[in-house]
Amino acid sequence: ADIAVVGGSNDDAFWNIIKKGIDDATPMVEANGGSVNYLRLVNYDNFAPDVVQLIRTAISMEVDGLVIPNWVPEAEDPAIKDAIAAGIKVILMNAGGAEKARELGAINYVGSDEYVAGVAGGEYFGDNGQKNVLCINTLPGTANIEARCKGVIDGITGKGGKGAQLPLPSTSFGDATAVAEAIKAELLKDETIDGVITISAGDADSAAIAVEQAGKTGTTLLGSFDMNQAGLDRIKGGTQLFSIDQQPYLQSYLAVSLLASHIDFGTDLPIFPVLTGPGIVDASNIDATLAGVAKGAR
Amino acid sequence: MTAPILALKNINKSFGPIDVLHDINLEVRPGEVLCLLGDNGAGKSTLIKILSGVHQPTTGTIELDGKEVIFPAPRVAQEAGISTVHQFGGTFPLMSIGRSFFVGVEPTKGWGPFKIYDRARANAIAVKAVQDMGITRITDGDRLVGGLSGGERQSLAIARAVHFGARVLILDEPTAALGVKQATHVLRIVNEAKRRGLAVIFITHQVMHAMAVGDHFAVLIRGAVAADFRKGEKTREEITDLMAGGASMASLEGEIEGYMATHDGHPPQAVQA
Amino acid sequence: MTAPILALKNINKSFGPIDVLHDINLEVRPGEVLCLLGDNGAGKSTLIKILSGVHQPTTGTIELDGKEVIFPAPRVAQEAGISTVHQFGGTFPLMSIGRSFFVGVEPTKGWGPFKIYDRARANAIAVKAVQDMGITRITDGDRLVGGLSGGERQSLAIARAVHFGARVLILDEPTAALGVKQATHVLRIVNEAKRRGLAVIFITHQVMHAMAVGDHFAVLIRGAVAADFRKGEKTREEITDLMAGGASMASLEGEIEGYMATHDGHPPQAVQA
Amino acid sequence: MTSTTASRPVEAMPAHGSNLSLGSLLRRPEAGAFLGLLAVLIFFAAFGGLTFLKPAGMSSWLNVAANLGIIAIPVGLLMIAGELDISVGAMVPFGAMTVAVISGHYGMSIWLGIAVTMAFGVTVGLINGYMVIRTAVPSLIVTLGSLFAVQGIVLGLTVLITKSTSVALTVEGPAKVIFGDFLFGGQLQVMVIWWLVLTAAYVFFIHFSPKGNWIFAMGGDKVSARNAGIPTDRMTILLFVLSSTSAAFVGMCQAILYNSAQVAGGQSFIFNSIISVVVGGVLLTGGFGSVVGIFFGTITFAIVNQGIYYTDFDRNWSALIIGVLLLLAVLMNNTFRKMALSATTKKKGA
Amino acid sequence: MTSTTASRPVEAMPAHGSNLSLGSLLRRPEAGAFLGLLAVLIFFAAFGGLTFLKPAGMSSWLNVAANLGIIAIPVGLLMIAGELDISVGAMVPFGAMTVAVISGHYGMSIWLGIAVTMAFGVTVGLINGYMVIRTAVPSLIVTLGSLFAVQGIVLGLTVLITKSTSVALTVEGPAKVIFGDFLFGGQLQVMVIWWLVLTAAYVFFIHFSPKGNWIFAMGGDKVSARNAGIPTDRMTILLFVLSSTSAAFVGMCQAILYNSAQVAGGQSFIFNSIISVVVGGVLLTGGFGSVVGIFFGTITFAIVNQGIYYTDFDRNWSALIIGVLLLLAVLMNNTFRKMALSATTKKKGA
Ligand SMILES: Nc1ncnc2c1ncn2[C@@H]1O[C@H](COP(=O)(O)OP(=O)(O)OP(=O)(O)O)[C@@H](O)[C@H]1O
Ligand SMILES: Nc1ncnc2c1ncn2[C@@H]1O[C@H](COP(=O)(O)OP(=O)(O)OP(=O)(O)O)[C@@H](O)[C@H]1O
Ligand SMILES: [Mg+2]
Ligand SMILES: [Mg+2]
Repeated sequence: ADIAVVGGSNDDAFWNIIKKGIDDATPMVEANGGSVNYLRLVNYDNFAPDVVQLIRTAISMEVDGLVIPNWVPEAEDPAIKDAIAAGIKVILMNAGGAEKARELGAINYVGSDEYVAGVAGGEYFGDNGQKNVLCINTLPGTANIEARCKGVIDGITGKGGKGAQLPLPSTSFGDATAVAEAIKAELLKDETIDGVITISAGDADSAAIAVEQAGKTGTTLLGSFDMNQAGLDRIKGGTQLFSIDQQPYLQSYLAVSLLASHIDFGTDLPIFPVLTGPGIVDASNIDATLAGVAKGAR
Repeated sequence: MTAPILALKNINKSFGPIDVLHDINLEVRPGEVLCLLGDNGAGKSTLIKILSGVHQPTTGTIELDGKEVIFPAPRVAQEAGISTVHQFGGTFPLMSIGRSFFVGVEPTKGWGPFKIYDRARANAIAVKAVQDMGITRITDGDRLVGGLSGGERQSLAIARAVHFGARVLILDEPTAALGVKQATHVLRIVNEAKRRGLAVIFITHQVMHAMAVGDHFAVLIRGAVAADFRKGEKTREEITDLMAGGASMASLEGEIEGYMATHDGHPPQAVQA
Repeated sequence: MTAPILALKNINKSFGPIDVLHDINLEVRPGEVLCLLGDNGAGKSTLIKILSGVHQPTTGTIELDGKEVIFPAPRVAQEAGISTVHQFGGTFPLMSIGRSFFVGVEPTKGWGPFKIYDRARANAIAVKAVQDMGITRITDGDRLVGGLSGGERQSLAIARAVHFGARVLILDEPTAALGVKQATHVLRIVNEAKRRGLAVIFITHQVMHAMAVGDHFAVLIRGAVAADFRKGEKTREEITDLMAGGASMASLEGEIEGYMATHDGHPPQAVQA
Repeated sequence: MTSTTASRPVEAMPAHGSNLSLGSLLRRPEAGAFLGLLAVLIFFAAFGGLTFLKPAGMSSWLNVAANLGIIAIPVGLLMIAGELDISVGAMVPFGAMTVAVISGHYGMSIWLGIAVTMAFGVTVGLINGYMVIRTAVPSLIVTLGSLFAVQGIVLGLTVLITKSTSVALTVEGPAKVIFGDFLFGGQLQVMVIWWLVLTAAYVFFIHFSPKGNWIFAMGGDKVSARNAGIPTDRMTILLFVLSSTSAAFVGMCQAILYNSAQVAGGQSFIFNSIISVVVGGVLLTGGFGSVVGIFFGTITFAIVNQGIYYTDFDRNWSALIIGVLLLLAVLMNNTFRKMALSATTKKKGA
Repeated sequence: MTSTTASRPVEAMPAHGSNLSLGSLLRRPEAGAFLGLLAVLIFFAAFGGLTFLKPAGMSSWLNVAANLGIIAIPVGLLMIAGELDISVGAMVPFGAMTVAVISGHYGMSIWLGIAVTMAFGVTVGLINGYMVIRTAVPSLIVTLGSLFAVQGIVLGLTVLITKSTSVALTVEGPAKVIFGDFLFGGQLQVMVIWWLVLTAAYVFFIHFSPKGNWIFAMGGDKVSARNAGIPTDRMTILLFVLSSTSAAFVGMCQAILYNSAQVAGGQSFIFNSIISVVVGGVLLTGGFGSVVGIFFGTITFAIVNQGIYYTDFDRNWSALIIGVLLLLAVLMNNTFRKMALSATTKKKGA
């Protein structure tokens, strides 16, 4: 089966783990005479149009199957319906959910959900006793990223605390120092902030320094979406509370292999949806996670 | 004597704190060449920029056919029939000869909203005008101006002004970069324009050129009219003195040769103006 | 006659498919002014650009003091004592007079790696050099070049070349934008340089200027040396003819005045070269 | 950047005229762009196979080109006139959000949404234009300022009004058909038609109508252009209005087509449009270029951007491939033009 | 953009010299930048209160200024020389990733990592410089190409080598103290020292050493500069090497400080450095500016960027505030300089 996967930006850590899952599933597809094509956004600047454009590109390639995150349903639904109408089997991955998959006629949903993951993070903070959580958003306006912070805020609010988002202007994106200093400033300004969560693993590296510099080590706790080596080292060392893990490797690996096997062999999984998260990586499960990170799968 | 086309009355011009022109009164008449003379920085270019709508006077008025006018933009002066070749620029290196010639007043063909630029006609007229200036090498109106020599470009700019100069033609040092032949052609053009009844304002640093075409001379010294006289009223030596800033100079352009010969190659001592 | 400082042997220069210079042979000697004459586009500037290391000849050789040399960059020619004022540019509008004067050869004070630009000395020398050219208005070496008039800028460029011209001074149309007084000063400077034993190459379109300072004349027509003669060997009329491209012309700069007088303002008919 | 570069390419520069000889064709500004286009077409056909050139595949890059091209042409005209407009990057999400908030969030008539969006586009253009002509600040900086300002307004207002950064919009009927639909239910966006029509209109405006000449004159030498009687201030404002309105228009059509609008930086349109324009043979220093060249440049960029998906290259290297291909396209563009010139013109020096 | 703009500001332009009168002080290129800096300082002190000016608050913008400033000065020198370097945006992550891969992933000596990072910085600079001087392609386009190419290389190689896009790095000992630590365990990054030292070195190089003059000459008129005997090609390459090496250096120091490197990011350095340079009084058209001005411009930008966190403004409006403040800073810079000139200079026309 010829399968196309649509995914996030090239240099986004999360989506590189997705890519690892795809790459690992590819030999199985190819062994059965198929191919896998990973179509990635170049950036998140023109989000909905670019995603839909990629779906249309996939349709134009006359693939047999399509794995697609349903980030912006209003925009993507018509294109996904067109794909299904063109005889392409679709699995929703990472964003969308079971309901949406049924509605569109996709064969399954594999993933967690940005919003649900955010809620899990917010609740984790709440359970840990945090009362005021700041979600650092270095890509304000981007749909999937906004969902993360929204989830965090709803999660902590649900536990009786409060949360807010800190949107950073584009002039700060990618400058570790500008991000760190912005967080530090917020911490200095609002003494009650006792939890900080960043939308990416890289920003957490800046946040860690910011917390330290604000003199809040131990009082303001740090969480992050996604993981990198440095973040896991911090969890192990006790300077970071947790990372939210959707297990992206499983999302793409399972989505691609399920879809290929459905198309090639007619298999169907009775489980609907297939949930890969949200999982929380904290001090309790850090060692197993570290092993996966070294192989690029976590 | 005919009535003046253009008259300047008590024109002053300052750029911020810098006063460049003081109480200028001048008139230009049809069929007459006014030579504007003066040292570097005397204010000649500034004066003609006021006449061509590039600058507005700080105080004072301009009269056209005896009626006060204001030239808020070059276009207005142009529409009043005043056509100017400025000292620098005026052509566009990456444009074709035809387009550069007609810039701002493009000829069109067709009708209504679908009037289109008439390339063939523009090229033909431009090439003819430039050839009339003696630049017979130019035959293709599609050639880029940037490919022409400095002299050829200057000739193109002058040809343009002559072509559009309905009533007044202003030339700011048109012969500065030109070779002997081209300069002679420009002087002819000036005479031809005068013969057709245009008023011409001609700026030059070369006495010979001034005397060859001028009917009327105005000398600017430090932004004020220091002398205003007609052809024949002053000798070449007097004019040269005035052009050099008004000081009487021991050594002048025309004399240096003889001087050098008698002084065995030693230059005369500098006299500070 | 002294031995030539610089000699060009069979120089040819093409820009891609365009042949600009053909088999040029020329010599310049110390204490002598070589006037390079010719129509617009004849190749004068290209020739001196070869001498100053801006362009390299396509074929042919340059000899300095009888030894073959190659000038791969302007710096090399400069270090050989050849100093040039090019036809356009040469000054930097947003630089101070002192810095512009010494560009590329900045004077320093201090020692070792902490040699610093000696602003005071640079300004003093630059102001003195420009004042020696007759521009006494300039007293502050920190003023920006862009604030000077065209003539003042030209004088600055010439003063620079004279100051650094150790052996050969090349001036490409130095008097084109200058007023009568400034032009006279430049001619004096040329004579002064000659007297100091420099070789001078002087390009102009004004016969008067050429005859005032030239010892030796070379006329380029369409990229080839059409005439090469010494002072006194040709009349002014002959020289003017040559400068105009070699065709004998019925109307020349010097004649037009008288002509106009006798023909009642009608210009003579154009004679195509 | 320097004033000297303007004079350098004269040698290699053709006239705008159109004789029919091969030489003069090659000397036109769009010739290099066309060759660059051919080269990337061949490259991707070789590495990506034929899907890429089938109707469905073609629509994939034509749609991208259409969205970009509508912005790139006015940006290119500004560049020809010697100015830059960076703010288009923010105008795309601004346009999308305006129509989505008015006709989606508030549920008002889509025509009102369209009218207000266009009006905002014109307004920002007027502000940019006025600031450029009234101050001595270069347009790069002015529009960089308005880029940030508009980004801030979009984010701030959208969150203030809708409490969200993503607004849904459902459009039916003629507005959908005209602005945001697929042609005949197929693969091509209606935007492609807009793009072609606008390109034709620009070609007419720039290369045939008498006013087009003015833009080249302004880029060649603004002072001389004004002295020649061209209303340079009015033209400058007009061009800024064109570019920001076009960007708002593209954003609006995207919102109608995709039923939603997001707040986003939109910076990718900035570089993408500049690249398309320069690959299309417009001189960064102004005064030279052609609409058809920009048209080819846009297609070249779209093919490079989309073509990657049709090849087997590892996606991680796509930025490298895009960078190298763009450099090659510009270089080819330059060198080929020079080669063509020396092969076809043989003129005497003096 | 046009060649004509170069001549426009002459009126308002001061000399480089330094008399001690108020008038001549105001005419220096950095005067406007200094006033812009004062204005934003007052603005944020008024709206943000004193935290902003306490040591912890000051370090917040000084650190940002230091990171940006090390890149902004060589970018500004390029602009003075009439060129642009966009590729710094990719060099920051490139530098960070190089040291992280060598000394983090492979665990080799940090000094080797530092040496290789610097060597890569020099290499990219050489390539940029050579491409600019050998081809007629404007440097904006050349470096846009290398921006993409380097981005692609960083991503591709990092994933190939480490299977990840984020690499951890732990540095101890002198290298940490020298390149990536806080001073005396306090709030200020050691980068601030680097920044001050480098700024001093640049001030010496540009305004005191004889070679600084050459850069101004190149930006004023490249052909005349070459004719005056300046090795313009060598200087151009040197400047490109400086800018890309500086960017790689900043990335490296960030990786050492934050113990980690990401392949993403860095693009903001492009616009941020251009803004700092122009706010600092450098002419976009080349030939005019000063290192001290760029220094002030960088601080101004850093304050504008960070100041909002000390105010009560809704964070969603930060981009708007940045945009408006920057425009105002540039405008003030221009108008004030003009005002100062007409108040202090009274010279006669002829
Ligand atoms: N826009 C301006 N702002 C300030 N000063 C100016 C401006 N234009 C000209 N000046 C000054 O006005 C004076 C007169 O300049 P102008 O160009 O009119 O002289 P000119 O007589 O044409 O000299 P030249 O023979 O060298 O062309 C000069 O001192 C010049 O510096
Ligand atoms: N870099 C170049 N590339 C191509 N052609 C050139 C170049 N430089 C000069 N030419 C051509 O060479 C010829 C001679 O030019 P040059 O500038 O030497 O003439 P000139 O004698 O100095 O004329 P003028 O009196 O107008 O200054 C002209 O036809 C010109 O177009
Ligand atoms: Mg003048
Ligand atoms: Mg010449």
